[in-house]
Amino acid sequence: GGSESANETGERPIKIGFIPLTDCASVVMAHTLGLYQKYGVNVEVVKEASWANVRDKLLTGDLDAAHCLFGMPFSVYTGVGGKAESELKIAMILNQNGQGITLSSALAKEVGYGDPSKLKALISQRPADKPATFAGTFPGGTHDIWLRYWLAAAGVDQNSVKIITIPPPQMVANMRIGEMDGFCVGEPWNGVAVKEGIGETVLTTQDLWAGHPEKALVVNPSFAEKRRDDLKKVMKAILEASKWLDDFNNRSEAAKVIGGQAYVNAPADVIEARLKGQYNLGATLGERTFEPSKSMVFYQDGAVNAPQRSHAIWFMAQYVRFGLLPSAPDYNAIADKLIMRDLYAEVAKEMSLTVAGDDLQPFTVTLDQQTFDPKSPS
Amino acid sequence: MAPRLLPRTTPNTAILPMEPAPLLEISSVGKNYPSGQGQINILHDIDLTIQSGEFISFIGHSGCGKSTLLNMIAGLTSISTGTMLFDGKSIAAPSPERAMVFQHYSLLPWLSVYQNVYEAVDSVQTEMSKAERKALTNDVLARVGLSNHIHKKPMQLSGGMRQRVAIARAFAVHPRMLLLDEPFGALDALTRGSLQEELLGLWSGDARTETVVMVTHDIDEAIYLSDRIVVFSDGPGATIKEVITVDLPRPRDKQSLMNSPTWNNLRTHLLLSLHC
Amino acid sequence: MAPRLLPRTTPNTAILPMEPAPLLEISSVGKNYPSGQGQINILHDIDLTIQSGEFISFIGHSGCGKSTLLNMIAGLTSISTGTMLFDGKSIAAPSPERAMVFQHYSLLPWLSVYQNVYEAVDSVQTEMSKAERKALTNDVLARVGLSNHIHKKPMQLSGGMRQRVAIARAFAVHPRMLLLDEPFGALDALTRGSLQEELLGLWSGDARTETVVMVTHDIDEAIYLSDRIVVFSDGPGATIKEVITVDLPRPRDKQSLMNSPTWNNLRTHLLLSLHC
Amino acid sequence: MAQMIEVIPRRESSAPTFIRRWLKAIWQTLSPVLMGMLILAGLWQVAAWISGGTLPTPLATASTLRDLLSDPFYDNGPNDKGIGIQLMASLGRVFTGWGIGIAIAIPLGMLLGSSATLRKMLAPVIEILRPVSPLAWYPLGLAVLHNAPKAVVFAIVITSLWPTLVNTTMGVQNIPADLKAVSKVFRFSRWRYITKVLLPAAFPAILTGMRLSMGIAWMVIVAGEMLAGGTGLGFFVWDSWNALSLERVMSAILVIGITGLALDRLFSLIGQRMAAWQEGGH
Amino acid sequence: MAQMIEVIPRRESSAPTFIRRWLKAIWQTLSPVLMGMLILAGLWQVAAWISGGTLPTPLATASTLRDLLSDPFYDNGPNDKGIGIQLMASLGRVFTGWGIGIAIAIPLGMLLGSSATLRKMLAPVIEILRPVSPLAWYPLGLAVLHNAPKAVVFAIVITSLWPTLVNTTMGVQNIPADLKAVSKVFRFSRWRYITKVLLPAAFPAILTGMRLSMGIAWMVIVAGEMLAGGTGLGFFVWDSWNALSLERVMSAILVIGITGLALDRLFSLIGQRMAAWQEGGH
Ligand SMILES: Nc1ncnc2c1ncn2[C@@H]1O[C@H](COP(=O)(O)OP(=O)(O)OP(=O)(O)O)[C@@H](O)[C@H]1O
Ligand SMILES: Nc1ncnc2c1ncn2[C@@H]1O[C@H](COP(=O)(O)OP(=O)(O)OP(=O)(O)O)[C@@H](O)[C@H]1O
Ligand SMILES: O=[N+]([O-])[O-]
Ligand SMILES: [Mg+2]
Ligand SMILES: [Mg+2]
Repeated sequence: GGSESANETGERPIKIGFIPLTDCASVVMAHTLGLYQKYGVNVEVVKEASWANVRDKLLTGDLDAAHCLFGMPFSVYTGVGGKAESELKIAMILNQNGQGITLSSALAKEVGYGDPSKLKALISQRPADKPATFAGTFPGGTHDIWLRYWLAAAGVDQNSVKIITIPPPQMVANMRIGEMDGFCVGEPWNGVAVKEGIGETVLTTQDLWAGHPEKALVVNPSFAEKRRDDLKKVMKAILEASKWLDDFNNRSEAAKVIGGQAYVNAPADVIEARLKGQYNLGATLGERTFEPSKSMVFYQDGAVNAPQRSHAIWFMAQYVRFGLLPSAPDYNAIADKLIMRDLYAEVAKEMSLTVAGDDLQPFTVTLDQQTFDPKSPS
Repeated sequence: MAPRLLPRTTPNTAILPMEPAPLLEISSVGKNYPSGQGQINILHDIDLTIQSGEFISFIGHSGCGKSTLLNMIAGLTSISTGTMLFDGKSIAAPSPERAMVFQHYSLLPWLSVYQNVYEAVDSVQTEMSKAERKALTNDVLARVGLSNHIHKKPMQLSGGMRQRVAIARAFAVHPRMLLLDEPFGALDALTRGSLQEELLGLWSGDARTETVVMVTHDIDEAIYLSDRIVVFSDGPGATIKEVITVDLPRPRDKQSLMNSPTWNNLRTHLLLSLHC
Repeated sequence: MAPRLLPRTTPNTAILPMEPAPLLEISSVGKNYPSGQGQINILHDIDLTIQSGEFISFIGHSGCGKSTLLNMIAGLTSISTGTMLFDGKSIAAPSPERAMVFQHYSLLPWLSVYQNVYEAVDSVQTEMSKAERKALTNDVLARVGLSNHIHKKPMQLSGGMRQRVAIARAFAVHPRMLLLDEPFGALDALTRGSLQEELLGLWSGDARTETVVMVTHDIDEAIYLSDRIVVFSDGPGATIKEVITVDLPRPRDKQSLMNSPTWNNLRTHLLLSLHC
Repeated sequence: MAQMIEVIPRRESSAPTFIRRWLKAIWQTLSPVLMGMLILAGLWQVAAWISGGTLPTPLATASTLRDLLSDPFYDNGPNDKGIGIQLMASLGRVFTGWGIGIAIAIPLGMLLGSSATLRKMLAPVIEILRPVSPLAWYPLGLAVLHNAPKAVVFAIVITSLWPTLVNTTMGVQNIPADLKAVSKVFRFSRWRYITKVLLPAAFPAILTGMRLSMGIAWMVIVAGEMLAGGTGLGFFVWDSWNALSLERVMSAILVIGITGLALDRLFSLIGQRMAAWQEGGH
Repeated sequence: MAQMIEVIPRRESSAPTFIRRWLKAIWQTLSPVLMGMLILAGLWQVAAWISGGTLPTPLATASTLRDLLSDPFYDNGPNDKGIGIQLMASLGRVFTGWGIGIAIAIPLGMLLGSSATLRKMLAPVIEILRPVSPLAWYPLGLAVLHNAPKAVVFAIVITSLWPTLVNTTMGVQNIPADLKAVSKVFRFSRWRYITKVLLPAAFPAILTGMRLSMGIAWMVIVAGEMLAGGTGLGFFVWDSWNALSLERVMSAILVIGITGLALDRLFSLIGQRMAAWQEGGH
């Protein structure tokens, strides 16, 4: 009935893109639970082929909004993953946690879970013409940074390994053929790799940085400006879906829906297990269970969803640290420009949610226990 | 076989030396083709005057430049040196006044026999009404005996029938001079004979197309049809070796001519001329 | 021009009716080609006996099946009905015993003149030493006057020279019967004449290749060369209309023959026979 | 010259014999094709064995394909549509891209075919652009057109137009000199020359070019849709591969292949019709 | 029959005039090409304007390309290699895939060309497989070969072999009937027939097929390397697209195009040499 509603409102349906990943759940469930309709917007959720394509479609307006890597708007704006100064704006955060680093079975067995310290020795023996290869999902995106952060923590020189970009759903196929030593990607693709027996998860991102921002609702700026009210309705619908998803009793149903042909198109049991915090890390690494607040979270009474400038600054600081940017950008200006804090505040107020103050306080990253001070990022 | 429209009363005889305005006047004409850093000379010092009403044949060994000279007369090939005047005017471009019949018929295979002729008529006979053009097309096709085949495509015809279409097309534009490049070369000896007759019939039956220039390889054909035979020296770098006048009265009868001493003398002369 | 190896002492004369073993015996042969749901008959009721030493021509209108019959003799085309015996044995496949010369020369363009002949010699003359094969190749090429051109590619030769190579190749495999399908059809009249002479020279100069069967369109050529002329009725569904014996003594002189009454009678007879 | 062809009917004509013959004729036509298919299936089965179960067997694929084809036009929202709908989407793009491509290629080819100077000018440009992959054109198309579906069509246009361009050029260039001479001698107008000589003479070459272009367009669509996402067989392949569902990939390959074959046959047929028409057959 | 060709030397031959003529000749050859390039650059500049700065201008691309080519073989670790190294990697794959493809296609084409039954059997199979995109073959290659570079080569093999196969078949099928008759009459052995008749006769068609196959292989490499990741120009394009560095995409397109052009010219040259040789020119 998309076109009918379009006629009623006189506007074309709002197109929200997603990539087949477990954390598209809030965007998708808002649709299947009828929440967009409930808030009076006509939304079409459409599957996309790669993050590069999501970026381009958001920039051209083919997509109004998308389930998108939190890092992408900053990566694009600073020219790491796009044409510098192209604006993509963040309306809200969609989820925290729920990504992972999976290594090939041979390597994972040696490295073990959590502590990457053995990695350096293992990959330093590689011949120069066949360096260790790891895949992220988009330059300067979240996985690219999780991966680099993890390598740095292991003492591995970024330039001694090969870091390539592969669309998330392609990770498993590329790992199977032994061309790749590991990848960092969102669920369920880590879980699928384990299930297929071709890799083991050596780190979940909640153990890298508990409560890290992951996907955001990223919007085309002119859409955000011209149809601000509709965007707010979309955000409200997603917030309601997020609340529904945070109830573990609903996650089986969510796994079944998003596991279907139309969305993630992956085995529902794999999606469900990791969505509920029950991780089969692999044949040698065994099982690990995360408490609800340390698994993939979508809401937490709105604590998840408010975009934080401090997180934006952290990402851009990592670009500088890892040499993706030659010099420090104007952290605060960019964070202010790309994060629509006022919009989220309005929505939160109308939904009676409290917005945690974005006060640029220092915070600590779990993996290496380093503290980051957003006020002095360098 | 084909109806004679305007029977020619006086048979064409040999050259009339002092005739005032020749139809075609070729003076010191030469042709070079670029080749590497220089040029290859194909023809040089060609001098030939053709009077209105003559039937001229070009004969010579392969590659000597017969087609080249014919194409220059047609305006399809430029001349390198000398002058070539048709009806007193320099030849600059092809014209229906000098209609051409090619060895391989050059019919448009996707058009019917009728259309092949009609397109030429429609293009050239601009002063006629549509009905006149149609009538003319049907008329020339009737004159070559193809009335029953006008809706066929060229591929459905024998070689001889195709060449009849090409000849009909050429006559249909009422050229003042008809140029034929080995028109019967691809036909078998039997078909060849009957087409020679038909060509003579058309030529003598049409006052508008008085003059014919034909390239041939066949000595008998040249003698039977021509008023004068232009013999080329061997190419490349050829020129006119001699021009032979065929002093046989018209209409000519092949069967009886073959036993005439003139015929045999001409034949022997040509054979010798071409053999060394 | 070419050296005669084994001069033929007795001129070939007409049929010897009671000769014991004919070289080729064609009895009630017919040929059909499949077409739609049925078959089209091309040739039927062909009866012809060829003696060793004869020079036979096939003449008839285009499409009557001359090439078809020649190809059946060569073993390149199967016969539909009847029997065809060569030297008493049924013809099943092509053989160098019945070497063929095609209208379009059929030389391998990527091989030199020498190689074109040598490949055939090398393939057929298995009992010879390598040196003998080379000598044979050079010898036949010398006999057609091509000694100075043996390293050229066919494309560099004139049509007449190409056909000389094809004839040399055929003679080089020492066939008992030489088959020629309009061998001079693509050549101009002048080249044609000299090749006819050369063919006669080779034929009468080589005792091994005694018998020749040739397809032609040219009445004069047929009379000049043949002992007997096989005239075909019009196709499709053709058969042999008549077999004409050419009762002219050999060696024949073209120039003088043309004035002989026998020649003229034969010519007129053939013209009439072919015209209706 | 009347052609009297004596047709000899086959001897028997009783009904059962006729039917038997007819069946035999069908069998003789089909059996090589069936044999070919069997060989293919055999090779495929061997490959499936070699792959140790990763590659689906022909039977497994057949069953998937049957499922897909049993309800080809279902529509469960934008991300879950029947294979028939995907096929339609792809066909739509292919025809649009191909159509625009030939609309550019034929007139341009006619110009190139008529002018040696133009040919000299553009030959290197054409030769450089021709081998470029659709995957490289897509981002550029997106940059200029600001629209993903248009960018896919753009990639199809620019990768598929070359064979038509080259063939049209060649066809026009190779118009027999004597047909050109005829149009000059009989003073054909430009229009008469184009419609009565140039186009019919170059038509077979142009048609072949169009056919080759269609083949390329059809080959490019998968790449294009894979990059652009959304709908179509290309995205279906991509999505099935993401889900590691190789039966679906194989099924899609078969659908793509058979559709490609059908399109190709269509062109052959048109070509034959035209040839027959030129020779006066129909 | 001796061919005495009278060559008329051009009149003047003083040195400066000669040089002037020579320069003029070069200019006459090059200027159309330059004109063509200028037209292309002009169109490109217009497209860049239309795109509003998204598409890089020719000048910006030229500068990027100059940088890339100034040090084509640098190697700053696994993530940063010169474009020359990428080009070598792609060329290696293209030649491997193409080589395997023609090694299959030529003998198979010879068989198909010689047997109408085989042709009937395999024609539908070939027609179905031909239009399938390299991107659809890649996952299947992976499933069977369990190795990404091999899968890329497999995709190249199976998408690029068709033109050679089709052309070889056609070339062998179209060997003039009288050349076949000659080999029968003179009892050529199978080997003599293949080496002296079949192969030389079919050679021009085979060469054209090989050339077309090379074009396709070169078109496929980008898609293959993009999926396989790692090295090569395809990966370079994908990586540059991810970073939305369109100057680099354009530069890669030019490098791909020019290399493709060079390969194509190589084949033309071979073809011309062979033709000249057949006609006894060299
Ligand atoms: N466009 C051209 N460029 C260079 N040389 C040419 C060209 N056209 C013809 N020639 C050469 O000019 C010479 C004469 O050719 P032409 O066709 O006029 O001979 P011809 O007497 O008609 O021969 P034929 O009897 O074989 O038709 C030949 O050597 C031919 O190779
Ligand atoms: N393979 C074939 N299939 C069907 N019909 C054929 C085949 N080969 C020849 N024909 C037909 O057989 C008839 C005789 O052909 P053939 O070539 O023997 O004639 P011909 O007397 O040699 O003619 P020409 O003088 O033109 O060479 C023709 O009508 C021809 O169309
Ligand atoms: O992009 N991923 O979330 O893998
Ligand atoms: Mg000529
Ligand atoms: Mg014949």
